[in-house]
Amino acid sequence: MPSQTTSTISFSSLVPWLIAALVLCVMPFIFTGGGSITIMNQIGITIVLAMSYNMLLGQGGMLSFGHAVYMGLGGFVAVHVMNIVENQEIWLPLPLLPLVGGLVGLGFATIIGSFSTRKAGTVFAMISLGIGELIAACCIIITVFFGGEEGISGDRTMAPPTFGVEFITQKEVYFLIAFWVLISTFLMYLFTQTPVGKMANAVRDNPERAEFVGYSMRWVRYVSFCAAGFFAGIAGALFAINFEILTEQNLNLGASFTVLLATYIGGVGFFLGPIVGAILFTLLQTVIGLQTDLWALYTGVVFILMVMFMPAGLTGLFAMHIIPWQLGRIGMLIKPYSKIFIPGTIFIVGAVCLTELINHVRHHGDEEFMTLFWVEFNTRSIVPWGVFIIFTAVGFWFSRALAVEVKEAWGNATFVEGVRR
Amino acid sequence: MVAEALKLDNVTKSFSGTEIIRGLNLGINENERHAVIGPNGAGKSTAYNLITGRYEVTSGKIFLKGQDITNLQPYEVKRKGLSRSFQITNIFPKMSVFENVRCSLLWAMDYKYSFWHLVGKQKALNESAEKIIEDLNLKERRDTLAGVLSYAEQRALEIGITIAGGSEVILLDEPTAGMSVSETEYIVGLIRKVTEGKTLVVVEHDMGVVFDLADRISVLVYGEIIATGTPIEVKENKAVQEAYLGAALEEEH
Amino acid sequence: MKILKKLIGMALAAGVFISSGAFADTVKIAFIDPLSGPFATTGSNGLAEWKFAVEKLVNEKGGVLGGKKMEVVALDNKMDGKESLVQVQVAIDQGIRFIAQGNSSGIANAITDMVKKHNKRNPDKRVIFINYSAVDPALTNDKCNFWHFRFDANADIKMDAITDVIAGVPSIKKMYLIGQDYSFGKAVAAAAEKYLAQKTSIEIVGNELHPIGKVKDFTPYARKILASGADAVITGNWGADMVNLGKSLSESGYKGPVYCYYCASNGITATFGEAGKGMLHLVGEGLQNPSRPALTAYHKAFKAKYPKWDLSQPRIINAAQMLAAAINKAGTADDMVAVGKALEGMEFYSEILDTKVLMRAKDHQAIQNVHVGIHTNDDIDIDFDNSGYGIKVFKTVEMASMDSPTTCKMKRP
Amino acid sequence: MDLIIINLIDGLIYGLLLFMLSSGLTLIFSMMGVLNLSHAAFYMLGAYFAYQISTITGFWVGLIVAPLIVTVLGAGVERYGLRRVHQYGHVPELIFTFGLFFVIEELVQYVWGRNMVPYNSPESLNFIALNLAGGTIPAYKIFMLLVSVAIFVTLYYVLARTRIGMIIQAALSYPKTVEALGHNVPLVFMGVFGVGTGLAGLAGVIAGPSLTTFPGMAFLLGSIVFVCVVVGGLGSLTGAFVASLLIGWLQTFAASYNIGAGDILLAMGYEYPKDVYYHPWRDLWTLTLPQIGPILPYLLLVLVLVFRPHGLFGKRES
Repeated sequence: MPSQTTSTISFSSLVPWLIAALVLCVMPFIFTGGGSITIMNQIGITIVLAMSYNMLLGQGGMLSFGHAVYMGLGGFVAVHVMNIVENQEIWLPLPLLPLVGGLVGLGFATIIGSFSTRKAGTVFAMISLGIGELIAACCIIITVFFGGEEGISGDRTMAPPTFGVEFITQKEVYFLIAFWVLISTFLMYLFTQTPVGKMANAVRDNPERAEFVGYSMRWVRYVSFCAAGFFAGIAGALFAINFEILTEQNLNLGASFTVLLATYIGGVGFFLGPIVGAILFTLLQTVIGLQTDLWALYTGVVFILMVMFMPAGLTGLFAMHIIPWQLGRIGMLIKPYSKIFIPGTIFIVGAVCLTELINHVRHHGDEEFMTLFWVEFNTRSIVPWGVFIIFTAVGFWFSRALAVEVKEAWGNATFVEGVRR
Repeated sequence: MVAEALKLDNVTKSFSGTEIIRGLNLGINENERHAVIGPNGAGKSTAYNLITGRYEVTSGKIFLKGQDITNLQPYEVKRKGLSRSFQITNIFPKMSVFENVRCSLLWAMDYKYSFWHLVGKQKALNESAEKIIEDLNLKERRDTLAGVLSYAEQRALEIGITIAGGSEVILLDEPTAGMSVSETEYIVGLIRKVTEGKTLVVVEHDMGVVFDLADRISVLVYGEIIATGTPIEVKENKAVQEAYLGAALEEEH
Repeated sequence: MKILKKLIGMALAAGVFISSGAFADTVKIAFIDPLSGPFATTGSNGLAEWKFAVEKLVNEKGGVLGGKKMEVVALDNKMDGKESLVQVQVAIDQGIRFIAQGNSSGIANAITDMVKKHNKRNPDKRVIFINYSAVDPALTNDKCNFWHFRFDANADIKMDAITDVIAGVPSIKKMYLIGQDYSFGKAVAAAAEKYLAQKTSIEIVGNELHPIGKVKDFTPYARKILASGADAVITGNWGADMVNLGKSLSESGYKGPVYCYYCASNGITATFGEAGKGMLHLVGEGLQNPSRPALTAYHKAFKAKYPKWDLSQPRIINAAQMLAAAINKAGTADDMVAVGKALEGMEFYSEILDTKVLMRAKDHQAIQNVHVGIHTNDDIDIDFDNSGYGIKVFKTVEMASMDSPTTCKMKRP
Repeated sequence: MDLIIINLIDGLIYGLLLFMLSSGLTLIFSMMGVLNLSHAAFYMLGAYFAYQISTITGFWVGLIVAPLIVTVLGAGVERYGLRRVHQYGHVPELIFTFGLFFVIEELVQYVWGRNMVPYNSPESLNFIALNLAGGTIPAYKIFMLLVSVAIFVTLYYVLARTRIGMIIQAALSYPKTVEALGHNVPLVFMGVFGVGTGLAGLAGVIAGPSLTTFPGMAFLLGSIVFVCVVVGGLGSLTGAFVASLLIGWLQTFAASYNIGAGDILLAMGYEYPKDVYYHPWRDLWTLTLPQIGPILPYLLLVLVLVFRPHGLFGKRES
C-alpha cells in the first residue's frame, strides 16, 4: 500500500486560495456598474468549464470537439431537478445542485469515455465530434427530456431557502457561483497533484513511455476524462442556476468550439491559463461584442496568431518571463518592450480601424458617419482612410524594425551557458 | 529447475512476410548481467520490443520468472517486473527531472490510478525520487525540464526512469550510444551502481563496455542467437568471429 | 492579478459607458437580436427598421411624454439563447425597460420566461417584452404572460390566411407539408393540418420535419414531394433551408405553388430571382405591392437612409408607434404595469400599412390584416434585395383570426 | 422502382461531390498526417471566388480560375502557417486548422456579407437533361457528375501512372528516403496541400449554384467530409471514395423514405398511445427516418471508430 500522508495540507499552501476567496468576495462590491455582475457570473461558469476542458487538452493532451456535451447534460438534469424540487417531490437546497450536475457529467463521461479514450489524437477528436453532433441532434429530437429547440426552463427561487437566502438577486447567485468556482478550481488543482493527475501529464508528453513505467495510457486518459466530465457537469448546473434555462445551444458543436477557443487563448499548458482565457474570452464576447460585429473575426485572428506564435497562450507569455526574472535580467527587456509598445499599438489600432472602416462601408454603407474609439468621422471623406492606412503602415514598419531589437534583448536576457531553449 | 529470470522460447517475428527474428532462444539467469551483442540489423531492438510487448510475436513464448508474458501489453509486462530503456531517448520532455523520476516510481509504489493521494505529501515516494536523482548525479538539474537537458543527462535520466520502476529485470538498449569516453564512464558507473542485485540485460555496441559490465554474453546474428557464454568464451567463438568479420567486410564494400 | 482586475474594470466600465450612450433622458428600447454571425443580416435589417421607425414616426413627431426622445439601443445576442439572456440582463442593469426581440421563437421563449421571473422578483424594475417577429403560437397561448406583446401575426393566423387562399384554388387536391424540426416548424404543420381539414377536403400526402440547418441537399425531399403527386407545398422553412428546398423543387420539375412564411428578403429574393417566379407564395402582414402613397413615401425615405436594407418587417412600424402611444396614454415610461395596461386592448390605425391593428387583451396578440402574395418582377413598386423582384399581394384577409381562441390564462399584476 | 433509380442518381451526384472534398482531405492526411479541419472552408472559398468572378466574366472562367486561386491560397497556408505549427506536434496542427476554419468563415462574411449570394448555374446548362419517374434531372447536375468523374479519373491516373504520382506515393510512406533521393519534400507537401485544397475549391465552384452559396455552407458540409475520410479509413483514397458514395446514398435514401418508428412499433404489436403529445415516449412514436437522416453519418462515424478505429479501408496503425 502507498505510504501514509505525512501531514495535512499546510496553511502556507492555502494562502493563495484564501486570497482568491477574498478577491471573489469583494469583486461584486468593486464592480457595481450595470451588467458587471451578470458578466462576472458568466465568467465564473466559463472558468469552471474551461478548466475542466484543460484537464483534457492541456493536462491530458486530448483534443475534444464535444466537451460542451457534458456541461449541457449536467445542466439539463439540473433544470429537471430544479423543477422536481419546485414540485416538492424531493428536498434539495440550491447550493447543492451543482453536485447533481457534476454527477450527471461524470456519469455520461464514464459511459462515453469507456470507448472514446482508447485512442488520443485525431481518433479521439473525431469521436468527440461525432458524439457532439449526435447528442446535439438528440436534443432536438427527444423533446420530452430536452424540450426541443426551446429547451427546458426552471425557477431557482423555488428551492428551499438556504440560511434564509432564496437566490432572487444576481448578487446572491454570484456568491453561489463564486463558491463553486473556488471549490472546483481547488479540487481540479488537487487533481493535478495526484498520481493519476501526474500520469496524465506523462501520457500527454509521451504515452508510450508511460506504458513502460506501468500505466495503461487508456486508463489514465479515462480517469482524466471522467474527472473533466464531472467538473463540466458542475459548470452546467451553475449555468442552469444562473440562466434558469438550458437549450440545445448549450451542448452543440458551437458551444464546444467556444470552450476550445477560450481555453487555448488563455494557455493550455498552465493551470491558470483557462482562467485567464475564460475571463478574456467572455469580455471579448460581451464587451467587444457590444462595440463591433467583427468580434468573432478578431477572436479568430488572435487565436490563429496564438497557435502560430504563442502556442503556450497568454499565460505562457507571462510564464516565459519567469526565466529572465529569476536571472535578474527582466530590466533588460523593459526598454525594448516600451519602445515597441508605441508603434505596435499604432499598428493594431490602425489595422482595426481600417478593418472596421471597410466593414462599415461594405455592409453598413448607408450611414455616412461612424464612431471608432470615441471619435466620430465621415466615412465618405478621404481623411480617415489616409490616417488609418498611414497608421497601419507606419506602425507595422516600425514594429518590424524594433522586433529585431526585442528578439536580441530576449536572447540576452535568457541566455544561460549550456542550456538549450 | 530454477526458473530463469527471463526466457525466450523459440520466438519468431515476421514483418509482412519477412522473418526478422528466427527462432530466438535465450535464457537469462537471475542476478546476472547479460549483454546481447550483434551487428546492426541483427534484431536486438526487435527482440526487446517483443519482450516488452511493443510488438506481438509471430510464434514462440516468453517467460518472466516462469510466468508467461507473451504478447502482454507493455504496462502489464512492466507490472510483472520488467523495465526497459530505449535506444532513442524516451523521456517526458515537458516535465521536470524530478517529476520524470517520480512518475516512474508511482506504479511500483502501488499508487495505481489514485486520485485521492497528493503526491507532494507522500514522504516515502518523494524520498525515493530524491535518492534516485542523487544516484543519477542530476541533483542540480532536479527542477529543469527534461527536454532541455544535455544528451548525456537525458541518457542518465532514461536509465533513472527505467530503474525507478523497481523491476527486478532490467533491459537497457545501447545506454552509451553516441557518448564521449568520459560520459560513457559515467553511465557505466551509474549502471553498475543502480542495478546492484538485479537482473540486467544490456544491448551494447561498445565492446569495452560489454566486457567490462557483462557476466555473460549472447551474440545475435540475423535473428538467431549463435553463441552464449562468458566474455572469454564468446571472444574465442569461431562463429562469432566470422559473423563479425563478415559483417565488417560487407560494410566495407 | 491586480493588473488583470484593473483591465476588467476598465473594460466593463468602457462597455457600459459606451453603450449607455450620450442621451441621458430618453426612453430606451433594447433591441436584442443577432448583429454578428450568420444570422446578422436579419438582425441588422430589423435594427435599421426599428431605428428608422422610431426616428421618423415617434421622435420627428414630438417624441413621447411631451418631448422625450425614444432611442433604440442595439445589443447583439449572436442568435444564442444564453447570450440573449445576458444581454437582457445587461439592458435591465442599465435601466432599460423595453426589450425588443424577434428572431427565433426559441430565444423569444427564453426571454419571455426570464422577463416573467424578473418582473416577479424585481417589482421596481419591471420590463416589457416587445416581440416583433417570433411567431410560435405558444407564446400567446400556453406560455403567455402580461409582459409579452406580439406584433406579428402568429403562425396560426398566417396559416388561417394561407388556407383561405388555398380553399379558393380548386386544382389543389393534394398537399405536402414540410418544415424544420423544431417548435415553429411543428406549429406550422399542426396549424396546416387543422385548417385544411376545417376548410377544405384536400388530402395531406406528406407531413414531415427535417433537421433544422443540417440538410445539405434537398433533392431527395423534392423527389419525394413529386412522387407523392402533391399539387402544392406548405413550408415554414427559412434561410438556406428555404432556398435549397425551393431550388431543389424547381430543378426536379415541380410546377405547383409553395406557400411559405419566410421566402423573401435577406438574399432569398435575389437568389431565387426568375426561378421563384410564380412558385413562391408568401404570407405576411403589411406586404408592399401594390403600394400606397403613404407607404411609398415612407419606403423612399427608408431606402434613402438605408439603401441596402428592405422594409421586410413592416410590423415594426406598428410596434414603434403603438408603444409610443401606450407610453403617452399611461403617462409614464417607468411603470410597466401602466404601460402594459395601456397597450393591451389598444386599437391603432396605421396609415402607412393601411391596416387596423388590435392588440388583443386576452393574449397580447396583435390582430391585423394579413396578406398572401407571390414572388414576381411584374408590377413591383417595392422590391426586395434591390433585385427587381418583390411580393405582389393577391389576397388580403382583413383582421385575420380576430376571434380565434386562445389557451392563454393571463395573470395580471 | 423509378424513384429508386432517381435516388441512386441523386445520391451518386452528391456522393461524388463529397468525394471531391474527401479526396483532397485524404491526400493531405496521408501526406502530412494532418486532418485539415479547415478543408470545407476552402470549399466555401471556391464557391465565393467563383461567384465573384462569375459576376464579371460569367460562369466558365470562374470554373477554371477560382480553384486555381484556392490552390495558391492553400499552398500559402501550408508554407506560412502549417509548416510553422508542425514543429509543435499533431494536436496544435489540428487546432491550427480548426482556427483557420473559423477565420475563413469570418473573412467570407466580412468580404461578401452574411446573406446568401446569387451564384447560379450558367444559362447554357439551364435545361432539363433527363426525365425520369415524373421527376427531372437538370443538365447542371449531369455536368456536376461529369466533372466529379473526370476528377476521379485524373486523380487516379496521376497517382498511379505518372512520375509525380510515384514521388507522392513514395513520399507518403518514406518521406525521409524520398528527401534523401533529392526530391524537395517540403515542396511536395506544399503542392499536395495546395492541390488538396484546390480540389475542395473546385467542389465549391460546382456545388455553389446547386447547394446555395452562403456563409454557413462550410459548416454544413464540413463535418460530413471528416466522416467520409474517417469512415473510409484515414489516408485511404479508395476508402474515401467508397465512404463518400456510401454516405451520399445513405443520406439520399434516408431522406427519401418516410419510415416512422411508430409504424415499426405498431408492427411489433405495441398500441398507438391515445394522446401521443403527452405520452412519455412521444418522440419515439413520431420519429421518422428523414428526421434522423442527417445524423446517421455521425452514428456511423462513432461506430466505425469504436469498432474499427482504422476505418473500413485504412491501414492498421503499427
